[in-house]
Amino acid sequence: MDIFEFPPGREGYYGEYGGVFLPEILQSTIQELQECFRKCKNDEKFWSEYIEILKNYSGRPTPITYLPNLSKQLGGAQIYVKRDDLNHTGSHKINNVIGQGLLCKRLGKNRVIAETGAGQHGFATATMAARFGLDCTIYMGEVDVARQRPNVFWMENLGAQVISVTDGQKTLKDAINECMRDWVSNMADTHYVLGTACGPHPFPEMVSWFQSVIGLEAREQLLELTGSLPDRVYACVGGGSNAIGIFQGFLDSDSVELIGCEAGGLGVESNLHAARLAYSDASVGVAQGFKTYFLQNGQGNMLKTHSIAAGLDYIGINPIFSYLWEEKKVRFEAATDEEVKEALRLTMRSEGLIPALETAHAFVTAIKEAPHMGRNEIILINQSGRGDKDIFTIADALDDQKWKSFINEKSDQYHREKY
Amino acid sequence: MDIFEFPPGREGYYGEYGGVFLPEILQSTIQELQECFRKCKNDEKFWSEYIEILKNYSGRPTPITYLPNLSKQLGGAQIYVKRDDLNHTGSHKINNVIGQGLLCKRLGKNRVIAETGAGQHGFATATMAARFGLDCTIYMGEVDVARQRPNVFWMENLGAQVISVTDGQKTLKDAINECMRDWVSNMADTHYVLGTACGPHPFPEMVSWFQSVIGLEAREQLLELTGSLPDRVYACVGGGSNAIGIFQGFLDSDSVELIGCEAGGLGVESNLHAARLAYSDASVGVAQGFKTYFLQNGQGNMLKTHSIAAGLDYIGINPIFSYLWEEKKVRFEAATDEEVKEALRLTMRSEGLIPALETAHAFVTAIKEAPHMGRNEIILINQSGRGDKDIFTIADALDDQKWKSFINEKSDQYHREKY
Amino acid sequence: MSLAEYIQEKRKTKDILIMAHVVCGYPSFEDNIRALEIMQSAGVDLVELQFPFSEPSADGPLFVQANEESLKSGTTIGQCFDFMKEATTLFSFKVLMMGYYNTVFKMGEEEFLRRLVKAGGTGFILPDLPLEEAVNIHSLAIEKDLAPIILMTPTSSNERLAKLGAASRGMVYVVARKGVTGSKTVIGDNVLKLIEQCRKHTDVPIAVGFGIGGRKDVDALRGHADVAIVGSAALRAWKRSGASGLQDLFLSLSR
Amino acid sequence: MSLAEYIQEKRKTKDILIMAHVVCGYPSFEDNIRALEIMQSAGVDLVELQFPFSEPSADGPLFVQANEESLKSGTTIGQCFDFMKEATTLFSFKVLMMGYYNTVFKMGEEEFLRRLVKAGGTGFILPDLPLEEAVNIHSLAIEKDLAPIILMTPTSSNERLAKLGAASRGMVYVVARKGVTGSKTVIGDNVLKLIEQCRKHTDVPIAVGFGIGGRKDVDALRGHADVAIVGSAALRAWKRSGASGLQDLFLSLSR
Ligand SMILES: Cc1ncc(COP(=O)(O)O)c(C=O)c1O
Ligand SMILES: Cc1ncc(COP(=O)(O)O)c(C=O)c1O
Repeated sequence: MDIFEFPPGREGYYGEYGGVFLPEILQSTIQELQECFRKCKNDEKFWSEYIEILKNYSGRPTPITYLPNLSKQLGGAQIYVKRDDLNHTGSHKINNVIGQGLLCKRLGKNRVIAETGAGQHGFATATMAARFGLDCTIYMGEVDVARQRPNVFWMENLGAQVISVTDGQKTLKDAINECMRDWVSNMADTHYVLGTACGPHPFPEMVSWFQSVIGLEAREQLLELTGSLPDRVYACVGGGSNAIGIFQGFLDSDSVELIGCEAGGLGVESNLHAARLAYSDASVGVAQGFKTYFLQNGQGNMLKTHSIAAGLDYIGINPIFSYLWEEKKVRFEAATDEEVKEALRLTMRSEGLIPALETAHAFVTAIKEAPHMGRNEIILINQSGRGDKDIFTIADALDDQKWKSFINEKSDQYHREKY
Repeated sequence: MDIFEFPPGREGYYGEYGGVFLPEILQSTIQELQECFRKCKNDEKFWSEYIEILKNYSGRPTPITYLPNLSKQLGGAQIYVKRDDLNHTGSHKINNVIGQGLLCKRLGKNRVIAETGAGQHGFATATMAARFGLDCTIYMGEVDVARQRPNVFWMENLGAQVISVTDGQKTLKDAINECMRDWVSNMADTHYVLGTACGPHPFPEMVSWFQSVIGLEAREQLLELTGSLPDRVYACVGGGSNAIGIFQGFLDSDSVELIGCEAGGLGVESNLHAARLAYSDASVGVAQGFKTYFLQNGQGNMLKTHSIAAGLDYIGINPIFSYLWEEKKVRFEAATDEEVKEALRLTMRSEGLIPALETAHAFVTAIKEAPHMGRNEIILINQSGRGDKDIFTIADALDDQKWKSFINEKSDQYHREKY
Repeated sequence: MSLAEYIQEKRKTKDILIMAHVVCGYPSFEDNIRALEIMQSAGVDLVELQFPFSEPSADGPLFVQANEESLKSGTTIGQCFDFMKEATTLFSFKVLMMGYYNTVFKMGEEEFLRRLVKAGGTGFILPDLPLEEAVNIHSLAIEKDLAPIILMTPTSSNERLAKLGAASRGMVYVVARKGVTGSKTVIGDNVLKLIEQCRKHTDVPIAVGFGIGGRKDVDALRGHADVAIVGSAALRAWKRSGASGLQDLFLSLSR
Repeated sequence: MSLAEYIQEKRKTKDILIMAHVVCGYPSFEDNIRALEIMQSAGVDLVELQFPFSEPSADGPLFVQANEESLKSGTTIGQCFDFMKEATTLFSFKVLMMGYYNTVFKMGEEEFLRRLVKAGGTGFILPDLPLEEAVNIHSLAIEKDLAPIILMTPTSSNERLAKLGAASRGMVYVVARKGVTGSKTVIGDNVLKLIEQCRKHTDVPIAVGFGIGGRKDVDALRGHADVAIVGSAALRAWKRSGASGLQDLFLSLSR
């Protein structure tokens, strides 16, 4: 099944989802982008240049790690982890960003803008911009700036301008709105590096294409390591880029079950979560340039979302997933903040891995299901990022007293310096 | 030249340097270790198991990245960087630690101890211990605990016990003393995972052997990328493990100049640095189990050292380097704290790389020398670690006001929570 | 009387019409009514009523805030339609709905248009609904004699303008410049050239908006455009000096 | 009289000798003298004077702190030798140098031994200098009739004990347990067995140290060892109750 073979007149649509819903002023820009992307996708040299940079700059292919201790402890399926946390800048976000950077050069533009939630995409974009010699502006919700300051610090030191967005919920979706506002003004020299498989066509297809490198590698590596395909593949789903990335290695194989793990936040009836498909609060809508399931009220206004993981805290979902979910090709589950902390603890202690809070959502679901699977079954989890960046959030979540004292002392030191 | 082919009766000596200077109580332990190590070194299966784990767990081989922008800007040699920062846990320290973990299992011991300065080695050891199912205690100077709290946080969450050492200067050397004290009590079930190529034989040889993976990879990769060997190889030198690691790829090639970059701290006559060979303040001595150049006074007591990089802030140096320096096989230079900050800024902005503060010392020296080299000459820098972990130190060094406000706000939040 | 006819009729006595903009429920529906009274008495010819949306990504900061505040105070689509009904009953200017497509999509296009007709609306402006996605709602609108306003922009190619022109009904909204609503536009040769270019591709009246700030801009458009759209400038005047500021602005335009 | 002879001589009248420990310059040289006076009057037979070193990695917290404080107050090796000279002049017990090898290495082995002789020292204990590295200094020492004290430990194999025994001169220091100085050792069967084992490999007298806390321990060693070494216990007593505490401790041992 090639989800990117659109029927005539339905380019950019996955079933009912996707499309382009943008102001007329961007029509020529998005068309230029679609054409450029189409050319790149049909140009083998583009892909090989892309892979070459990922290899020499970002350290791809990332390995697959078998988790003997956790597998044994859970007593069911054998657990394998695809290590995209080992990428340069610490997450899968760099894949997409390098790809769009190359594309930006083909477009002849010298400036990039990007939204960021967790900060990972902004960090990756700022890195790529430094490397490719592009001007760079990053939009980030004020709430996220506060919870992801280390990433902001690095973005700025990499030469990017970080703009704190104070509209709306002051999180990812509002940063996307600000990007749109910048883009409609500066499209002549500016490429919008959207960070996930959302937004207007060709973004979902383009981001998926770049992220497919994860799945292509993983399929081959797992076959080499185990001689077989996984029985289940788990990935966390914010916008849905790392998940579609790894899933593309297995979409053709009916024996492989694909599970997208969303942010359950405070739980199923809390109204404070970001589970679009796993819970039943979302409905189909059109916003931020595309049609998909959104967490919105009956009037079409977006709901407040919440997750311990800034990178999953988004109202909409990859339109491809809305389709694949309806087609029953992908199952969706949610993990709550509490479950995430538990899974993180377990993974750190048993295997020496520190998944990002986003990633830990995939671990939660895998850990729940592994014991009910056979010893000869295989689970593959996509470790989309590393947890280092989350130290403030994790320390807060775990209520770590030593960390708090440290921060208090640091603050005292700064106060003393002032006088 | 095989530096590890010892003349009869001189095992563990490199010229006059090295040896074993330990309390009698450890004699049998160190001998057991020497024998076990010798067996491992002669066992091809051990090495291939080691490489296999590095590959599947840590993401080796790490790539070599060409720096087009910096090379062009400096107008001289072509600069390449070996990316050990892409390792799991973010530095070359994991190589040694995985190796010693395997060895520990062969020794049949179920507990590891380690000293740590920057926290990287402790982080790596705690990670390995979690993965290998070993008990783990990390000793860390109180001063380093304060400046590297994020690493402490992760070590503890990985299940290690971190003990803050309040003796002496409260830095790396004091942590080593504490490890020795633990080891003389618990050697029966405890392996001391020394973090650098220092200490009594077989540690310098053993750590060098494990770290040689860097040089072996780098030589092959650079030949593949450029068709030739580098003209100069730069590596920072704390204890001297990453440097001896990469240098081993080129020791046999007389055309390759090897440059060790030490911590110049506040400068050459400041008495606040950790340059053992680049400056002339050090002399030969015997401490912490081995003979080498130490920063010590005329009475043989160790001097206060200083570096912006906790991981370079050590009194002694790899005994192999004392020898190779006298033999003029390795040149030593120092980089000051100020130069390090400048190089860090430049590297971030021009190439999107964030070297650790330790690593940045190697960049300083390379950046100084590159412009005086020909365009067809090749420089290889070992990026031993990534700078993420250094956010508190770097933010302080750059006097970042936004960071300070963030910490102050965070502290206010913690104070409010209390009441 | 259709929108095009209304504009053409008015243009016989006025060399340029004025279209004003109001965000429903901001600061409150009472203030909205007060604003409309001022507009009516200052001779405003058309008013677009913006239905607030949580993601107004084509709007600048002033309208973003207005959308947000209105929603925060509980404004519903029902209230917006009720308010439109009131406005079309009380005043003589024509009223257009302006908003984002999701508001329409969630309600259903048919239902939306039915209610728009019932509220006395003349047409609608949905800036994030491109032509390709508008086929259905446009044909439904035309059946109901509603004007589905099409936007032409400085980045539209001739080929695109031809397409847009062919689909245009009632009035064309010419976006004077790139960017979002709110910041100032200098009405210079490039704007006039853009209008000229758009004229080649459509027969319906042309309204020009985005950054029209006052009398000078309206004068510059006179003889080129049929309608000058005064959006953020009005909101800015209201925020700065309340009803009297708004009155001054609109009186200055018709003076 | 050599160290071995001294011990053998004394052993004729005493079933166990006592060796005490002092860190030079801690808390001060005046206090050191005061301590030595107490030891002398309590009948202590041997004293090891520790030359402070910055990296006392074989010592426990109490001695670590003492080394640190002493150095901080400016203690030099010259002062330590001067103090040793004073002690050997004033008192009748034998004095050994105890310290880390770097102190010796930096000075040069020959020079170190020359000064040790000059200061009246009887021998030296260098816990971080293993036999293999001690060949030169041992032969130099023997020439000068100084005792290069060798340590035997619970982890030493029979083979190793044989080697150590063959090289032993003056006295052997049996380390009663693993670990560093300072914490308590229970003198049980394993310690006595260790002593017995060591005896098989050497003819020189045997001193036992590490964690000897008081009268009970000394009693337990009586009949097995020639010398009981009281190190940290003395320092602890001093720190707790000063000169009188020290006096109580040593009097209790000889009572
Ligand atoms: C580590 C990590 N994983 C996952 C995500 C979620 O994004 P997506 O669903 O596009 O992979 C993020 C977003 O920031 C992230 O940082
Ligand atoms: C990133 C990094 N580089 C270098 C060093 C210095 O150690 P070595 O000289 O053993 O490589 C450290 C020590 O902590 C480190 O963390």
